[in-house]
Formats: sequence, C-alpha cells, structure tokens
Amino acid sequence: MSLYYVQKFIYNINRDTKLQTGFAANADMILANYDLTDEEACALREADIGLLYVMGVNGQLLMHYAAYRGLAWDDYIQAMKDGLAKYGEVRAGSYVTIDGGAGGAV
Amino acid sequence: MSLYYVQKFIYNINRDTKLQTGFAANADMILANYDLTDEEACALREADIGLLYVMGVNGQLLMHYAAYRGLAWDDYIQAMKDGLAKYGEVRAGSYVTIDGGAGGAV
Amino acid sequence: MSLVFAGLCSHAPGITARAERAPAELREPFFANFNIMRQQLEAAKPDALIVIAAEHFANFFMDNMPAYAMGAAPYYEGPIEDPDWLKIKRRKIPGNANLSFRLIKTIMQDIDLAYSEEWKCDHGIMVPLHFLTPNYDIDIIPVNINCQTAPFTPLKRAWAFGKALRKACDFVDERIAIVATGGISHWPATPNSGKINEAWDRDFLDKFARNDKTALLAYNDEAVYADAGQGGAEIRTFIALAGAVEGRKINIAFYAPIPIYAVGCTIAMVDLDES
Amino acid sequence: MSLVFAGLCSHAPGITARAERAPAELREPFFANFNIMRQQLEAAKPDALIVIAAEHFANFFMDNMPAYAMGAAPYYEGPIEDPDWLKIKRRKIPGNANLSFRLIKTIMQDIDLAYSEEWKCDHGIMVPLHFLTPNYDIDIIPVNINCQTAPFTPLKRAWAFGKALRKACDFVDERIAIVATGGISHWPATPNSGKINEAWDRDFLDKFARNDKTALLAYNDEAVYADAGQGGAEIRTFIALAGAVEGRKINIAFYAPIPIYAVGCTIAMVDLDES
Ligand SMILES: [Fe+3]
Ligand SMILES: [Fe+3]
Repeated sequence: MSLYYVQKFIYNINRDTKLQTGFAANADMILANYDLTDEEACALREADIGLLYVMGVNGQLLMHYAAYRGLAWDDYIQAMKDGLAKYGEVRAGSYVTIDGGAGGAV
Repeated sequence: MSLYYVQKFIYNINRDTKLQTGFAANADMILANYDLTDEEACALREADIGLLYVMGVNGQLLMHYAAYRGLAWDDYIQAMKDGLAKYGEVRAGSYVTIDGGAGGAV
Repeated sequence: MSLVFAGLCSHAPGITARAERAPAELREPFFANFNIMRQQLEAAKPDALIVIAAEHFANFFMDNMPAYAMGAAPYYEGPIEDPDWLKIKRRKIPGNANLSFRLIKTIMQDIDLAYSEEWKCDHGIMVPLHFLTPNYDIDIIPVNINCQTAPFTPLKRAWAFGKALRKACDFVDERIAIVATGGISHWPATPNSGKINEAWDRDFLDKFARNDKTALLAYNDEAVYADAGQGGAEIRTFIALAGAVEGRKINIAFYAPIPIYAVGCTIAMVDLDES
Repeated sequence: MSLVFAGLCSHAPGITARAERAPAELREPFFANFNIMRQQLEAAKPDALIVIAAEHFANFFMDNMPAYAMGAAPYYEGPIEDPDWLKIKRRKIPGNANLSFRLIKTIMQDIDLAYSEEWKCDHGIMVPLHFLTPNYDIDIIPVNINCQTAPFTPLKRAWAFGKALRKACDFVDERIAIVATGGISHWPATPNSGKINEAWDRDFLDKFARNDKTALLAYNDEAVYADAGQGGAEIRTFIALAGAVEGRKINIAFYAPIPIYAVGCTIAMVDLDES
C-alpha cells in the first residue's frame, strides 16, 4: 500500500523536466527513490495507465502523466476503460467511473 | 541575486540523505539544478559558512548545513565571526549579528 | 477602491488542447465571449491580475496541502504540461512579489493562507491567460484553493477568503483585476469525461448570478460529488469570487455544455460600477 | 472533554547536542523537570500526543509556507539533523493518520491549516520527544506554526489556532495530550547565540502564566525581534497553547537562562483538573 508514493512520483515528474530527463535515462534509478511495490514500480515504468487508474491515482495527476508518456487524448480515455476491463473496479480514491462511463465524450 | 535558491538547496540537502549521497559524489551536478551565481555555487560547494552567513542565509538553515558539512559547534560560531571579518556585514535577511556578537556563549 | 475588474471563466485543458473538436456553433460564441472578457479586462487597465485557480497538482501535494496559497514570486512558469499536448507554449509570466506580499500581509490577518515564492502554472491558469492576456504583458498573482483532494477547503472559508482578498485589494494603490476559474459539474480524467449535469449547472449559476451567499454556502461536499462529479469541487473558485464582490450581481455572459471540453463552459463578469 | 495533558517545553538543539557543557547546577534541575513532565504525561495515559512546534525548515520552505500545518501520516521520521551532532538516534515515530484527519476536518472549519501526509522532524520535535517519550511508544501528531520566516503567522491567529485545536480535541473520543515547544528570547544561529534577555523572558512568562490573552496578543513582531531576537518569533507556540487552555493558569515549573543551550530553558504544565 504505497499509493501515496505512486502519486508523489507522478506529481514530481509531471512538473519537473529535469526529472523527466533522468527518468528517460534510467527509470529504475529514479523509481528507487520512492517507497513502491513491484506492481506499482512496473505500472509507472511501463506507463500502464489503466492499472494506475484502477489503483486509485487521482485523475488530475494521471491525466498529465498519460500526456507526458505520450498518450493522445482518446488513447488515454481508452486506456482507463481497458484498465477497468482488465483489472476490475477502481480500488481507492474518488476518481471512480460511474454508470459504466456514461455521458463521456470519447 | 538568487539567495532564494541558495536557501532552497540547503533546505533540500539538509533533509534528504539521498541528495547528500549524490552531492558527495558529484557536487556540481547537484548544484546545477539551482539558479545560482558562481559565488553562491562556490560557497555551497566549499562550505564557506562565513560567506553564506553574510549572504543572508536564514540561520536555521545554515546551522544544520554547517553540522551536515562537519563543523563542530564552536567552529560553526567561529566561521560566522570569520565571515563577518572577511566579507563585512550580513547583506540580507534577519539573522544579523548585533552588538558585535555580545552575549554569545562561545 | 482598487478592484477594477472581476470575472470568471472555465479552464479545462480541452479548450485549447482539443479546441477544433468542438462544434463550431458552440466553440465560436464561447471564444467570442473570451474575447469580450479580454477587452473588458484591458479596458480596466489593471496593474496586476489575480487568478483564483483550482490547480491540478502543479505546486501542491499531500505532503503540504494548503487550504489556499498565493504566489509571491517575481515571475512564474507554465504550463507544466507538455506544451504540444496543451497547445500553449511554455514561458515565463511576469509577477510582482512586492505587491503579493502587501496583499498577503493584509489577508493573513483573517485567513491563514500559505505563500509561495515560486509557482508553476498548469492549464488551470494557462488556459485563462491564453485567452485573456495573450501577450503575457500583465503581472499576474496566482492563487490556489484546494479543490483537488479531500478534505477540501470548506465552502464558507472559500467565501471568507474572497472577502479578505477584496479587502486587501482595496487597501493597495494598484489597480487590481480578479479572474476566478473553475468548472461546475464535470467528471474529468475518468471514462465519464464529457459528462455534464446541465440542470445542476444552470441551478448553480442562477444562485451564483444572484450572488446568493446563503444558497451558495448550503452546498455540501457529498451532494456536490454525487451531482457534479469530481470536478464539482471547483465551485470553490466561484464562491471565492462571489465573496470578493459580495452584494453585487454576476453577469453570466456565456454558458454551454461542450462535452469534448469536458465541462459546461462559462464566462461571467461583474459590473463593478453599477450602484 | 478529551484533553488530558497540556504543557510546554524548550527544544533548542544544544539541550541534547551540548548537554554536558551546561553547569550541572542548571542542567540537573532542568532535566529533572523534564522528567516530572514525562511522568505527568504518562500518568495522563494519552492515546496521542500533539506537538505544537516551531520547526526550522524541516518540512516547509518559501515555495509553500503555511501559517500552520498538521501531520496526517501513519509514521514520521527524525531527526533530519546529523544524529551524531544532535545526539538523538534517527528513527521512525508512530503516528495516527485517521485521528489526524478527524482533528483536521474539525479545525479547518475555523482555521485554514495545511495538512501533511509525510513529515520529517527536526530538533524542534525530537528534543521534546527525547525527554518526554523516550521509548517512542505513543502516537504523535506534529503541528507547525510558521515562526521561521516573515511574514509570520499573526499572534491572534496562533491563539485562534490553539482554540480551534482544543475544540477538535474535545470532539474526538481519544485521550489527547498537547505539548507546545518554543523558545522565548534568543538569538540562535548567529554569533550572538547564547544571548538571552532574562528580564523580557520573565515578563513574558508572567503574562503566559496568568494566561492573559490581551497582554499576550499585544506583542508585535518588530518589538519582539528587537527585544527577543530571531528566536522570539517562537512565542507563537506559547500563545497557541494558551489559546488551547483559555481561561486556565499555566504553571511555570522551571525557567533558567542556559547560554550554552542558547535559550532560557522553560518547562510549564497546566492543571486541567483545577476548577
Ligand atoms: Fe480544473
Ligand atoms: Fe526553535
């Protein structure tokens, strides 16, 4: 249970281009600074946006992380939907999907 | 004029043992992350506590930095006094010396 | 008094990032109203623009989450997002640290705000500036209210902050503009992104337009979350503006749900000269 | 009511770092009173200890300087200083995030405190814990009031914080202890370190002991800086405690200037049972 540090890593990297450079060069070295489970470190390294969404990462952090990792808008929305199908319901936090995603624009 | 970033570096390194390890390995690489003049970077790298004191670094930051850089208590107090003699009055901030240091215990 | 302009606008990143994907018949009047707002702001000749924003983890995390914070830096930077994604170029934005600290010292007598001598702007500030100060030639002072993670700033405290901010503005010599920016109902950054509760929005905007303090402060977090989604927490920025112009009506210049922008797009201005 | 203990102590790092350099006739009664305070704290059987501290840039910098912050983490770490320098071993300290958030939600209705889901303790908290909970077997909740960099938290707001904290304590089922910790007059971290204005201290402690709100809130920052040095800003922690026990007298168990500890060393306790 280290959702706090998953989110802290995303917070830090979203706002720091120098950290982004370091992460591109050696992801594991950067991730080692955070108290993460293997599943969490893997999801961050592989940009498994669906899993991060299901873990409960705040959407405002995840949206920017997905963009930084190169996902176009529609692909980012799809990644969350795929994550729900693959990993089940959102496990924590308030960024749950309601009504199966009804009302969405994509 | 980047006293803000001198202090931010000290704030960060005082509280982060991983950053301390990185600084020991490659001080210039760490200092490059802060917006510093050459004089400031040099004072930090060389632990010129007297100059940092005269620059106006908040005493609560500098006291811990001096300890981290290995100065014993009396040597830290003496370094500030030497800084005043060498560089003149404290240039900024509220950690000025009054009455020539009267009332001090060391 | 030195408050010379007060208004509110949406800031959803889709407004610039996915601008062309909205139907022209919605996008064009929305952008036209941004333009009117910009003209009125310019006509007011402000010395500084205070942006009351709801940021999205640009500067504040749960290691130190303030109920509100105000910038006090000589310059700011933004956007933190990939500029190609947001379609707004990364740049420095001028600030005025001296003015910030004069405002802060007054406000902190009533409101316990945090102060920040550096600040990175996300879309919450960059999208409004893109439309309102496209030449980035006016000093801005960023403000954040915690709308991003619970426990949120209580609504009554957001109102009190607006009131204290107004008092501080009236206390300085500079001509001050305030733009608040937030969404009403929306479910951003979820598969529901694009869902908008138009009936709820229109009811909220009616209370906001009348500047009905009692009605605005009667909302509660659980009901707002249920009816207005994760993004509904951003009504705090509306309420702070209402507090800043207490007693005055607020003109809703534009409102339309635009799903691909993920929010009910809103432009509102206050006539500060009316008696 | 669930406040079971309230007290105040000094926290200067010299108290542990340079312990043996003070004259025995001052050190021994000072440490003996720390021991009495520990016994009274233990006898009160608290479920949690709130430490109202004045930190020294352990967690908060001018990028986001809150007027006050409260920890809400399952555990904390400290000291940040070199353990060999402070002569206190680095360790984890147990916390109670659930209790923290219940207190925070009550306090934030009146006071705009920041909350922190991680926290590193410096000597400001570690020195008191070293004497008061030497086995680190009680959940602590750290609180900081900005005494370290101007603009400081206004004194009247520090009082209001203490009052709001007390209300929040009375609202939970747990048995709560509060220890405030700060210095009175001192010129720390300068060549004047060791200078103490004993007359000013005794006058301040007289007002504090009588819990004279009017007199305590009549101090102003400029005069405190001139008369009581950089460290005088830490009177905010005394004032917050006074607000928390409004209407009750405060017993000064020990006061003596100890220059090598760089502060007038103080131990005070409140009899919460007296009518
Ligand atoms: Fe938003
Ligand atoms: Fe202190």
